[in-house]
Amino acid sequence: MAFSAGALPSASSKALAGLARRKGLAALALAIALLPLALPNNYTYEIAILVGLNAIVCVGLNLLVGYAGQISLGHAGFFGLGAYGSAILAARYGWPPLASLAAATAAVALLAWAIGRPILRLRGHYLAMATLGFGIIVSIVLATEDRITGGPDGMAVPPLTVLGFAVSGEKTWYWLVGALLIASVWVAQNLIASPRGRALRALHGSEFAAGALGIDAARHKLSIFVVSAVFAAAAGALTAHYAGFITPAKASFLHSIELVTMVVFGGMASTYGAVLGAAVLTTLPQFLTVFKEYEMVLLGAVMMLTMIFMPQGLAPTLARALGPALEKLLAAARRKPV
Amino acid sequence: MNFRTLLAIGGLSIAFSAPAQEPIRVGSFLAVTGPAAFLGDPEQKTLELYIEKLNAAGGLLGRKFQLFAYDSAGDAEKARGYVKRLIEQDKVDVIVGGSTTGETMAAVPLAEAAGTPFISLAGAVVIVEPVKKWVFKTPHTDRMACEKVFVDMRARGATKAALISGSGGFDRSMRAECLKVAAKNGIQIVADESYGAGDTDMTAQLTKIKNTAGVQAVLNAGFGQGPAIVTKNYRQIGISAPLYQSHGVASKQYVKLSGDAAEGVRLPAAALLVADTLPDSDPQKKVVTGYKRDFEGRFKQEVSTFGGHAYDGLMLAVEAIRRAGSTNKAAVRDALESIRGYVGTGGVVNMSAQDHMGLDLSAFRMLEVRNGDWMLVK
Amino acid sequence: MLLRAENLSRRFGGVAAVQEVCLELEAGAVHSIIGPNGAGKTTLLNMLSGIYRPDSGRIFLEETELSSLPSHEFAAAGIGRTFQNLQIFFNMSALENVMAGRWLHERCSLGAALLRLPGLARAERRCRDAAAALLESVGLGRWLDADSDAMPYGALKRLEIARALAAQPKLLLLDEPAAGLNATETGEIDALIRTLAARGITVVLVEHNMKLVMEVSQHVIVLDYGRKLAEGDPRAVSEDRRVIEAYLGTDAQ
Amino acid sequence: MSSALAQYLLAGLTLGAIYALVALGFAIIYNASHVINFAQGEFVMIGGMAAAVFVESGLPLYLAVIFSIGTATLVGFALARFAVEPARGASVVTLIIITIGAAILLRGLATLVWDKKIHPLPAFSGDQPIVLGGATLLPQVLWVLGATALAVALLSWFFNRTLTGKAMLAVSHNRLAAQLVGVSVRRVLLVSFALSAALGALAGILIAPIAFTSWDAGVMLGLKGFAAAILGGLGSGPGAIAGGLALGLIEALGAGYLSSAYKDVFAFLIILAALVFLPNGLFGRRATERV
Repeated sequence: MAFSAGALPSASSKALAGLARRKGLAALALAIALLPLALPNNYTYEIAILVGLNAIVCVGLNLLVGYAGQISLGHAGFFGLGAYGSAILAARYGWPPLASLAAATAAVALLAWAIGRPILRLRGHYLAMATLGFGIIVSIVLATEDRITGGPDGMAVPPLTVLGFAVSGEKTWYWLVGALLIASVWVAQNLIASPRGRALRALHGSEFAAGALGIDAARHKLSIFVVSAVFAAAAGALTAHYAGFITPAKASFLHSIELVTMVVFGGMASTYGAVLGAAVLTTLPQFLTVFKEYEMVLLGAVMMLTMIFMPQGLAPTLARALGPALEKLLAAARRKPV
Repeated sequence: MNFRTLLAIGGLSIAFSAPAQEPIRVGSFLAVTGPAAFLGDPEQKTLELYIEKLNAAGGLLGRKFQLFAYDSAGDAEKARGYVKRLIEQDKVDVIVGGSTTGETMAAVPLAEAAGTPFISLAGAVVIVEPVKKWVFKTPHTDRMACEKVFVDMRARGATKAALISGSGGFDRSMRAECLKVAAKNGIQIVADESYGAGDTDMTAQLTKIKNTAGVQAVLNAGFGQGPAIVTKNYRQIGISAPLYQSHGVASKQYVKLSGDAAEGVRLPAAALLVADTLPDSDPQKKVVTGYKRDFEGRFKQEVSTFGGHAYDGLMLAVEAIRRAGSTNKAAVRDALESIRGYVGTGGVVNMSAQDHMGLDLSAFRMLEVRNGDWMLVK
Repeated sequence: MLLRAENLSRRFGGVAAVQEVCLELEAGAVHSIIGPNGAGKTTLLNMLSGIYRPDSGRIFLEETELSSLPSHEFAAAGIGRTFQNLQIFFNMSALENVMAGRWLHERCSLGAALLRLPGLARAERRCRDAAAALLESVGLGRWLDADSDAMPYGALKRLEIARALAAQPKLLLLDEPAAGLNATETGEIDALIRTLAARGITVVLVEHNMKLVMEVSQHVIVLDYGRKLAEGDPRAVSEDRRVIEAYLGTDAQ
Repeated sequence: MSSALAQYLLAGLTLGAIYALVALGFAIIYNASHVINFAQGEFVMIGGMAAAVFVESGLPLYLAVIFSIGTATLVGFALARFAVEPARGASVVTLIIITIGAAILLRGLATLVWDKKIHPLPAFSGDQPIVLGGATLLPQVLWVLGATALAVALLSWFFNRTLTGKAMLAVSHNRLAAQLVGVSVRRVLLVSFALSAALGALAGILIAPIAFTSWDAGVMLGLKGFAAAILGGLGSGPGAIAGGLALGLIEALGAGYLSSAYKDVFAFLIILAALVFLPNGLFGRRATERV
């Protein structure tokens, strides 16, 4: 029960959803293409890149939390393992960063599969605890094994190279991350619109009914757990290579909470919601920092008020508010002779 | 006309309208909140206080100072973002900041790439070793703290010591350095325990140390409430070997928290902590009493050596700009590297191309808690 | 013999919900399970669909033993069901609910799903058409694109049947399909069950509405206190003295 | 029993008692609302900080204790009234995010209203260690154990003997049925938050003389309390106590006999293993869902 109890993300504004699948992707691509016009310097690029990397994690996490209805409070563990795995292979063993990234992501997939098998049998808060415990174990190990990981102060990470060329400079990274985000959203939406995606949503809707339709809950949960871990690990490795530096804080419990908050804040079971949540919560502290000692109070208040007044999250609430207007607009456009 | 041209024109018009009054831009990113807030908080206050004082005294080179300070909450990724903001958006002339080693190390590549002089306020030796062209630091290193403690242990006849450390960056880094330099200083580490962030009881770890054969002294690397709990537990279970703390607890607060249990505890720290009891002949006397008076007068809270690090960082930057005669970054950097004999709260600084910290062991004083206050150990 | 169950028993805490029940279900017929509240009807149905594992006893579908398998294996073997407390996927539209029911016949690999390989798009169209046709056939044509959480109760009851049918079961277990429905709606369910039987689907009906039971079933099983009290054709059962006693004053219908 | 083992057990029991109090707070709110209140640790912090600041301002200790429990209770009530209740009917995850937001807000407020310093609280009856079977303990430990036992006894009386307590139990068993017999689910929610806040504050006050307190002292205690509540079985009172004590003992023994750097890893590994074999915790109710 627990986590799937209460209001399920509604299927309303479905006309929009169908439209959103193709047009939404185009709109996202357009937004990514036009955004640089509003980015005056490398600092703003940096924020945009971090938004993109966080959004990739959230798109993957949303598949698990929003669509399949399984909570994870340990995804920062996967993020951190991807980052450290790739960093360690590249920095300490001289692997080319692209190979180390792939190897670390594959290793995390394997690990997610191995731990997912026993813990995904747990439900609701028990699953939350188990994933949280996993995340904490990862972050303690990363902070303690300082000979390999550099300890709590972190370690330097070599830059990403593709076919011998170093990926450097904010602009290059911006386009790389932008392209990867579009690919992530495309892949996630493909999955949701497939029979497997329906099976996942069915599990969220009613595990009993899903079972009665031949849907193997354990297998599907495990596969989506692994997929979302892969998103997190790959984004983690990219973040590490981009920043040139990684600390165990990125694998911490607080970061896990941050990731889930982004997903829920943006709107569960909405891929664009996940992107929106990541964008808002990544940029918000940058604005709030001018409030200095009031920053924490404001961040907490914004989170609370948003969830109290938009319990479905930003994207679904906006879609519901703007949906009818948008449909009217489209209908009007159709009526006009071209 | 696009957005960027607009911005560029905007920027130009500002530049033309007020060339002479252009302020000296000092950037800072500090852990004002988060677990390392006790570092960042006094550091931030110190910077604000002295920027104000400098401006009140007319600024430098006919220009006022402007402080750009961000709260990195001790998070390396946030620190990176803000350093980029300082360099790219605020276009600062010099950066004084980085409360923790993690934040500092995340910022180092950016400062190096941009060619911005960066004076770190964090402890670990990796910041200046190997030497990085644009990076300097003001606090003593954790390695120096280890050496200072080990020298004192030997002087008291101890050769076998136990380590207990927290799990934060400062703690782990100091632990690693101590393990590295122990043998060289004739100390054998016979027990190595740790405790976690937020732990409330260390009697288990200390009991283990107590039952380890041959422990003649114990060193606790850590900051925050952990060392105070260790101190209380230490007395509770009745370990008789002398207890040393690190410079991470170099503030009155540690003594206040630990109460009677702190009696006899020693630690290496800067002269600032014993400002009032320094002999008048001490070269640092004037600086440390002055800073103490300013800070305590303004904020009604006791000075800590951390705020002192920020004071030193800012003053070194000011001195370098004064010597360079401009805010030309390369000139400021060269001036920083050439500073000799600067007397700060942390000690007498002698920078060089090989040493971007400029402090030696003499900058550390060995202090002992006696009657609820820090006293110089002669 | 389509389904054979031997000595099924299941306890909850100290309560024996079902005790030593044996069943033999003929293919192509409508079988009804009746009994007072708490007689163990739903528990029995839950065992026959693999949701509860019996404490003892065995279940065979066409001589394949299913006893210790998870519920999705029961479904894969050909047992479909609806639920007494609606188990609609409220996070999907009516059409998507039925499309989800096609899983056993329209599954795809993870890779194909992620990359939306061309074959998948075609399969999806087929799946959509099949689901739409099914919704039409249960009289839900006008609810095709409706959000399931916006549909009336009676329509949801039929939606569950359509969804179960999408899996093309050999044996369909209906848990109180007429509960909470008015006379007209009950009539529609009556007709629907007859159509299913005519199409050769074996139906097990758990129902309190005796009129419906007597009209559509060929075979009635009576449970009382978790035990099988009687079974036979509707007329024989309705005249059984033990059955009348068990029901006396409990069910006026 | 070796003196070392005795010392470890004592340390474990002390920790465990505090975890148990925090875990009980989680359990009470969970039962009333199915919410995991991630601001539970902040109640602990508010209790400790308020008491420390009251004492610093010259109040006698017993008054400081009463006032700080009162402060926390008010905060808990306000949280329920103004944040959780208006969002009733929202999904559980949404409610969890609200409580996480509340935790951040309360930590922020603590730094504004008080400060970012670490505060001591005087021990209730001195700092002179007591020697007991080769181990030493501080008198405050007896206060921790005694007050925890008393709180547990009072709680059990409250839930089994008073009308409000019985109503709260009824809601946790079957919300609809409780509503039908006239229990105000709204009132139960408010009372549960106030009660949990009071318990959390008590834990914060009891531990402050041993471990000090600061604006962020609640984070780790909240997390460990949550782990203890889950280990014991969510919503079970005896489970919360058993889970708390078990967690404290595992940590202390792990630090003493295995590795102090990895003691939390052992603790969480044991919790993971326990959950794999007991998916509803040590004392959790088997969830039987009707279909």
